[in-house]
Amino acid sequence: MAQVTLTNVKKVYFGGVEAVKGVSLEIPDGGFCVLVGPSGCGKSTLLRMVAGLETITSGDISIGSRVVNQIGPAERDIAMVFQNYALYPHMSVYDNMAYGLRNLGTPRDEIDRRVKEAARILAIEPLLDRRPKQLSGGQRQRVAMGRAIVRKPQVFLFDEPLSNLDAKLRVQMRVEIKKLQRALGVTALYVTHDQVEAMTLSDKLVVMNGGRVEQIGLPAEVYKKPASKFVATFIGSPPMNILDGTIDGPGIVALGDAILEVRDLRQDLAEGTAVEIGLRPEDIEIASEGAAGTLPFDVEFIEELGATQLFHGQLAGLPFVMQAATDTVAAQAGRLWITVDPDRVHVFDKQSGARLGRS
Amino acid sequence: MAQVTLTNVKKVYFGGVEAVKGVSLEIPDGGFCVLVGPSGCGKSTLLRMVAGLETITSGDISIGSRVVNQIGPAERDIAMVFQNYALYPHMSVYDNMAYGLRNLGTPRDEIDRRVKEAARILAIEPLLDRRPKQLSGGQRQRVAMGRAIVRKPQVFLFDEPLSNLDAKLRVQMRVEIKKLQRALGVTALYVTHDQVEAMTLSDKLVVMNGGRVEQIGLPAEVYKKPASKFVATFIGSPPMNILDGTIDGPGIVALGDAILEVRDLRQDLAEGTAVEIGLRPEDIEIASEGAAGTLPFDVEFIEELGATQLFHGQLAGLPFVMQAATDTVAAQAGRLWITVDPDRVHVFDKQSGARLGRS
Amino acid sequence: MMKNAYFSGLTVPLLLLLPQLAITVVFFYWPASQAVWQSFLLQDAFGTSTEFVWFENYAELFKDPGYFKALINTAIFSTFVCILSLSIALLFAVMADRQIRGAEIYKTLLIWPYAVAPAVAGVLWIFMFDPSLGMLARGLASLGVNWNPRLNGNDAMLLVILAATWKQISYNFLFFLAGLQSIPKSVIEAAVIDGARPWRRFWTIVFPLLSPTTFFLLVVNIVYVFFDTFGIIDTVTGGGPSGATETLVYKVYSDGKGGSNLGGSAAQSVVLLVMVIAMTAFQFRFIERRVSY
Amino acid sequence: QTEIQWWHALTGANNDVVVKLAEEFNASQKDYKVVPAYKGSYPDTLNAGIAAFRAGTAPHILQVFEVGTGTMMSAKGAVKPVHELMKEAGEPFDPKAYLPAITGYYSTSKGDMLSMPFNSSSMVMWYNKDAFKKAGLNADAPPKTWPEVFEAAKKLKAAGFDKCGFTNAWATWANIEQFGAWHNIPIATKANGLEGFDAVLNFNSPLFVKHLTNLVELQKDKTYDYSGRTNNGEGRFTSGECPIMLTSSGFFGNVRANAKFDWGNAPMPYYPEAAGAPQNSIIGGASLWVMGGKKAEEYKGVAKFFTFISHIDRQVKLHTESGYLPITKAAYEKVKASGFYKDKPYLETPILELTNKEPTENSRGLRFGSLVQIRDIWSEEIEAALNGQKTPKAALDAAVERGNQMLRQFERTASR
Amino acid sequence: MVEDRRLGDAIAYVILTIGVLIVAFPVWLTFVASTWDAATIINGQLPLYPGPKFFENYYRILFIGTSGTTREPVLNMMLNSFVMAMAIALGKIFISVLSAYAIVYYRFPFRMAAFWIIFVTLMLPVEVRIFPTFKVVSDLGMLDTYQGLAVPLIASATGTLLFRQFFMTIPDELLEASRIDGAGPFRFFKDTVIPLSITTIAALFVIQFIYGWNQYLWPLLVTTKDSMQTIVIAIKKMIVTSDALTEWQLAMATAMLAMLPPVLVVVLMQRLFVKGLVETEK
Ligand SMILES: Nc1ncnc2c1ncn2[C@@H]1O[C@H](COP(=O)(O)OP(=O)(O)OP(=O)(O)O)[C@@H](O)[C@H]1O
Ligand SMILES: Nc1ncnc2c1ncn2[C@@H]1O[C@H](COP(=O)(O)OP(=O)(O)OP(=O)(O)O)[C@@H](O)[C@H]1O
Ligand SMILES: [Mg+2]
Ligand SMILES: [Mg+2]
Repeated sequence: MAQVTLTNVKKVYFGGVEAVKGVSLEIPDGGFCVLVGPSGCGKSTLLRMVAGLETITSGDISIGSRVVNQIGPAERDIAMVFQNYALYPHMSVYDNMAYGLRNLGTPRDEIDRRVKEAARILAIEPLLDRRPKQLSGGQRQRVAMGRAIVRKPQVFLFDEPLSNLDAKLRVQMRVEIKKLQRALGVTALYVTHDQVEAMTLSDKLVVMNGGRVEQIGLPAEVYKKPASKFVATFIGSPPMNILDGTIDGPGIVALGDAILEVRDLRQDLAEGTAVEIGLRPEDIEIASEGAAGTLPFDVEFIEELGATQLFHGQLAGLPFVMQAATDTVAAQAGRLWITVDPDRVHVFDKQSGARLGRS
Repeated sequence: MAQVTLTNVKKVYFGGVEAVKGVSLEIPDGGFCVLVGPSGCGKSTLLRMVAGLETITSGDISIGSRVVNQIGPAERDIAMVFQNYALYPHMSVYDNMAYGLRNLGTPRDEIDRRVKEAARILAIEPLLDRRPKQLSGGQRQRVAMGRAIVRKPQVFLFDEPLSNLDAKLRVQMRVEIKKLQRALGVTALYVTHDQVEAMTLSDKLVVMNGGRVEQIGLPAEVYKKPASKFVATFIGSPPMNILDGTIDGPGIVALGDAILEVRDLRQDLAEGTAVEIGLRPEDIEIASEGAAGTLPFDVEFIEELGATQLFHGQLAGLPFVMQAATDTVAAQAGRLWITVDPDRVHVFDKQSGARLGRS
Repeated sequence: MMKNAYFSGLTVPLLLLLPQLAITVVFFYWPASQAVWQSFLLQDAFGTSTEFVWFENYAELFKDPGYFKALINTAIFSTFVCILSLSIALLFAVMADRQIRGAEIYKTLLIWPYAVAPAVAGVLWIFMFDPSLGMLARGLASLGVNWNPRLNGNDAMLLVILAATWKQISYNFLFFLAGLQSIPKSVIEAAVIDGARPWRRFWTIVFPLLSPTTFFLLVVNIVYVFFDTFGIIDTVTGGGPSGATETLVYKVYSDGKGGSNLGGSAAQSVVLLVMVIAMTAFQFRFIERRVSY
Repeated sequence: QTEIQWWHALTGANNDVVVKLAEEFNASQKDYKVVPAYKGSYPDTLNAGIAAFRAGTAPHILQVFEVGTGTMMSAKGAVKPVHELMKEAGEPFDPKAYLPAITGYYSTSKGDMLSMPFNSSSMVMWYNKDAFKKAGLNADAPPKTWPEVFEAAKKLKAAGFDKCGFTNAWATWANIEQFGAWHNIPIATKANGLEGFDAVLNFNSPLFVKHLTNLVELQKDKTYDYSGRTNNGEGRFTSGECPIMLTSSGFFGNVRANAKFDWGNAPMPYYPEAAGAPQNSIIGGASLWVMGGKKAEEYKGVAKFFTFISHIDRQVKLHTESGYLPITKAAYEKVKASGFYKDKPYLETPILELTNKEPTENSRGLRFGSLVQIRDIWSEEIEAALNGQKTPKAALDAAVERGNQMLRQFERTASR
Repeated sequence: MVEDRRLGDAIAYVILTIGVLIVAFPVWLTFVASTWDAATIINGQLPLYPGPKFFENYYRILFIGTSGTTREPVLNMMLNSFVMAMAIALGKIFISVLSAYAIVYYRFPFRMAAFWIIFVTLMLPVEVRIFPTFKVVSDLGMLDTYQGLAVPLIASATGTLLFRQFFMTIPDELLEASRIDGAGPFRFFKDTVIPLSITTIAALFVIQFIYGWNQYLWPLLVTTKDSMQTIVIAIKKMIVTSDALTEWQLAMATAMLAMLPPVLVVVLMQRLFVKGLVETEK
């Protein structure tokens, strides 16, 4: 077990692509850090540099107290779970797990003990003789985990380990991974572009965009105080509604005719500054018509999700979505008047997208 | 436009696999019927029989007023959208859409008119000259839709049309499909194993399992009154919690020491009958400790989803999940006392899994 | 073209390449350069007298009507063998691709001629169609067909074309079958729903989608008829009658045979080498970015 | 023990003969061992020998068919002339003991024997006596001249042999080489090349043209039917399809084994208007060449072996068993005296042809370099005439012209 | 599909049956010929059914040899053919798997040069450079040896190319997983690349075995001893005749025997062979 530290790490690929543009990050011993971001933002590149599969263009990576920049993957004391699992198709499950240990020259009975133990933990004991082809997606996932566990590494690296599974299995495996990591107390670095995974798994959530870090924080923090419009719309589903507004005074934004109070807003903004206002669908409340600070929302159609309903429509000429528990709001198209808790209004700079909060 | 009627339709495959075991179903003209169920339950088989791609072993399928059992796919006046889109890779988008019309010998300018119109509706006009390879997943999806539209069929058939798209696009296309079907007023039969799609799209939701229909109804109905334990756990995410209980009187079930009131329960059950009790995670409410009808829930860990939180733990020795809006319940492990609205308690037969509701 | 994951180092890869490079250099480049050298020489059969004649052999070659005849023969021969073997194989493959009982057995029965040596295939065919021995030749004669591959160049050409086609069908069949099986079923079904009847479906969907396979096979078949049919021609006609079935490769061999015209033969090899390198470059491009959708 | 490699092209019973000869020789002494190896057809064998020589792995003895003679003798250093070999080895050797009609073909103009005649044959006309009877022809008096042959063939054709009245194997041997000698007209200048490599082909003369014209004419209704460049078509005779066939006298074994009818042979036909026809035929078959660059010890063994095969009793046996001609005068006389030919007159026919008259410039033999390839050219042109692509005259002109080209090229490369 | 399949299926049966007949007829005839005597064949009276001489002919050809041409028993030639074919197949697999590994999994200077040097040999078969190649082989003293028969025929790029194509389809992640598991280039090759290439190896084996077995011109030149002959050239030698009867029945029996092993290899390894070819994309 060890902490992982990245200091101003950069990666320029051979062709000149700058995939990672200077990332500093510290994952405490036993911490679970999730990298999330859109496709191509450099998540895998970063992870692979930690694994030693890509060279580091500049900056330092250390695992424990060792700077590992020049150390080969096998010596870094890490284990990695790949998106497509990368199981050796020609080896049995047992051999898949044992392979790394064999390469280290671990004694036979020690290997056997460790493989069996990992298999027990993962409940894949009956599968040990099978080939990867004979396994379901979830089982393969477990084997890939098993391969990582047996080596007793200091750090687990995951590159979208669940994205090949169907929705149900994904939920289940997500919980398992988290439990396992807790139980083993291993430091974990986990890449995903699924924000639900990111939210649920992480102690430390890193949102990346275009090779840079947009925000690092606890998941709840990131959700509640997204540092930028990018983060705000990336995290949360259905995504945050974004509307055009202007500053109308300290802690006040105007949204067309209506006026909204905002708790977290910089004080030094000139009145009339154009801004973007973010409202999460689930933060919308129904108000009585025409009350102060209410907005008119024209509902076009409703999606039934079981526990909740999604109201799709227009607000101030822009598409707008509201989420409400089933039966709390009459499910019919037409105009609704809504309001939002000032604590839950987010304001972003129109140009840079940065959050205009009190800092 | 036409209604589609299936009367006791069965399918036995060549090797003897009984894929569909007698399904009767009526889709009203302009209705949107979704078939949902686990993999291998016979959804695709049923759809393909409607399309004419599989022969019908027994039973009748009629489209409009015609029994179509012996009619070839081309004459059934249907259009189908495949999971992998099945676009003709060697033809331009335009030709993909025009192909069916050309086969019918439609005049050139009529074809042109209809293709252009469909392209306009789907906003793919700039893509008409491209090959499928040069399109993104979402664009391909639209072209597949376009190919279906130009033929002006009576029935649209969809076989998991969105499952190759990423989560974001899936949501977006789902809304588009629904809008389009409404606008064209075409009858639709839609296969998916994604329950969110199933809930949001359907006027009529058909839950299948092992070649049989488990329940047919409005989506809200299916959600609120699942006809069986299978439906109850299949629809809803996170899935409904299932606990062991016994009948303790009319409208009363015992769950270990605690006692729950149930609104919808058959009256004729002997006291002491073993049953299964279903509680949806989002229906759980926090009660004060030890109050009547409260259950002790040992929370082990919490998943943060942003708007809501999932509390994972044990209840009466079985895994149990509760969902609550963020901040409404203190997010910490430990014992909680919970209760459930008697309207929202589901009771199922221990053997057959059938709902034991008043009928 | 390149893997993203790789090893580095110089000694190890060179050692790995060594056996192949050594064999290639010794048994390919060295003899090939000898052939080039030889093409500038005039030598007697036994190599006891040698004269350096610059490009005379090439000049002779391009003056030789027999060479152009061989060129034309090669063109005719390749065209027919390619078209015939490809189309027949495609027909069989389409039929065997149907889900019919016994398809597997038919497949096996159709692929094994791949294993027959060209020279043996030639013997089989000459045995059938030799005017004096051949059962089928006699059959033709009794039908009043004037069949005489010994004298009639067209008959002889037909005979070698048939033998070469026979030999190649199975190979093409194999790849067409694989090609057909790799066409997504749903695309065919989409066409069915789009109202395309089988014949039209074949020409508008199946055949175009097979074009990568067809193109690949075309290249392979051209190489086959250029070179691998040597044994067939040698056993069936020996290039005759009056050179009617002499192809480029056969001419290289027969001119060099007995040392009678080694220089000319070598010059032909060199010309052929140039043609083949052109084809190789073509093939290379093709393999890198195949005609695919 | 010194091994002596002997590459040959003999098949069937003759192949047995070769093997037996080697065995007998090996058994007769202890110093040398002759190892025969069958290398395929004559051209294949020559080809293999040349390739092997170039690679420095030539056999000691190479059997080369008569058309390869020019090629072989041009290569000084590549071959060891037999007369030299015998002299150096000190073996008794008298060139006069051999039949001149045979050795003439394999000797220099000065009479030095270059290779050892081995299996010799000539061309004769084989005919089907049963067929003759069926067609109302006299089976004991076969046609002598070409016009008579044509007549007979027409009758045979009428009698049911409608696919082939008469034919020949070895297209050029029959229609050019033997034809020239038998009619005493030249194929080329310089005594058909015997007197130098600068010979010029000239067989596009009227009689050749006339003959080819006749064949082309008769080919049209199959009174004549072409049977290929080699002897692949010989089955047409044994099967009864073609009642008359000109081919090698060596065909004998095959006929004896497979013809299910009464048969005989006769000298080749001739055109009576040709002055001096019939002259004499020339030989076919092959001789044994000794390859150059071997050790003296090995040559000694080869010489011993040659002496061994020239022995009179061995020659008698070879002749009577294989049907090939005896190569020494003594052997011929001995067989004749034994009355052997009374029973088997067909074995004497070729000898009678060969010795019919004293050879002239035009009938001593022929010697062209690259004759193997030249023959292919000639065949091509004959084929072109027969299938109507060219007139007979044009075909022969082309054959002469293309042949001369080959000769000139050969002349340039031949070491003199 | 709800389409009338009966007509289509019937046509398919008819066409496939015709196909099988076309493919099989010459071989049937060959087999028939191998069971009669020479005179029946030479006189053109061969019937369509097998004759009485099956055992006699095959016994003779296998254990005694023809009397009039190649006197070696065919069994011995089959052994030669087998050794040659195996040497070519295994040798080719050996050198090409190594070189393809170097080209695909290493980056080093001259990589492209090496690739092209090998690639150019792709389509120039031995027939075209046969005389100089013969010279080289004899200079190396390899006439009449198995090396001489096999090695020059190995010098082409087909195998390298096939393996290269296949290696390109091996996911990069496997190499990465191996590296994390502490496997170097050699281990990765031995533990992962080779086991994964089994079908490709099998396909190449079939192709090369057949190629080797069927060689014709080359063995004709490089073998001078009867004891080194291969079966295919024996057939050619058997059907030429100089003044003697062609023993067609024996030649045809030899042809049958010459077809047997490669056909068996194809039929028995059909699955692997087809899979290997298709997987690696030709
Ligand atoms: N080997 C490489 N050579 C050159 N560019 C590369 C290489 N690998 C990745 N890139 C580029 O680097 C950038 C970041 O890639 P990376 O794989 O890290 O993204 P990612 O965040 O993991 O995306 P995804 O979610 O799609 O996996 C991309 O622009 C990509 O095209
Ligand atoms: N052509 C076929 N021949 C034999 N059995 C088949 C065939 N197609 C499907 N089956 C079987 O029929 C059953 C139903 O298959 P079907 O494809 O209808 O399932 P599905 O509900 O669409 O599943 P999925 O969600 O995985 O697409 C399965 O057991 C399947 O194995
Ligand atoms: Mg990635
Ligand atoms: Mg399905």
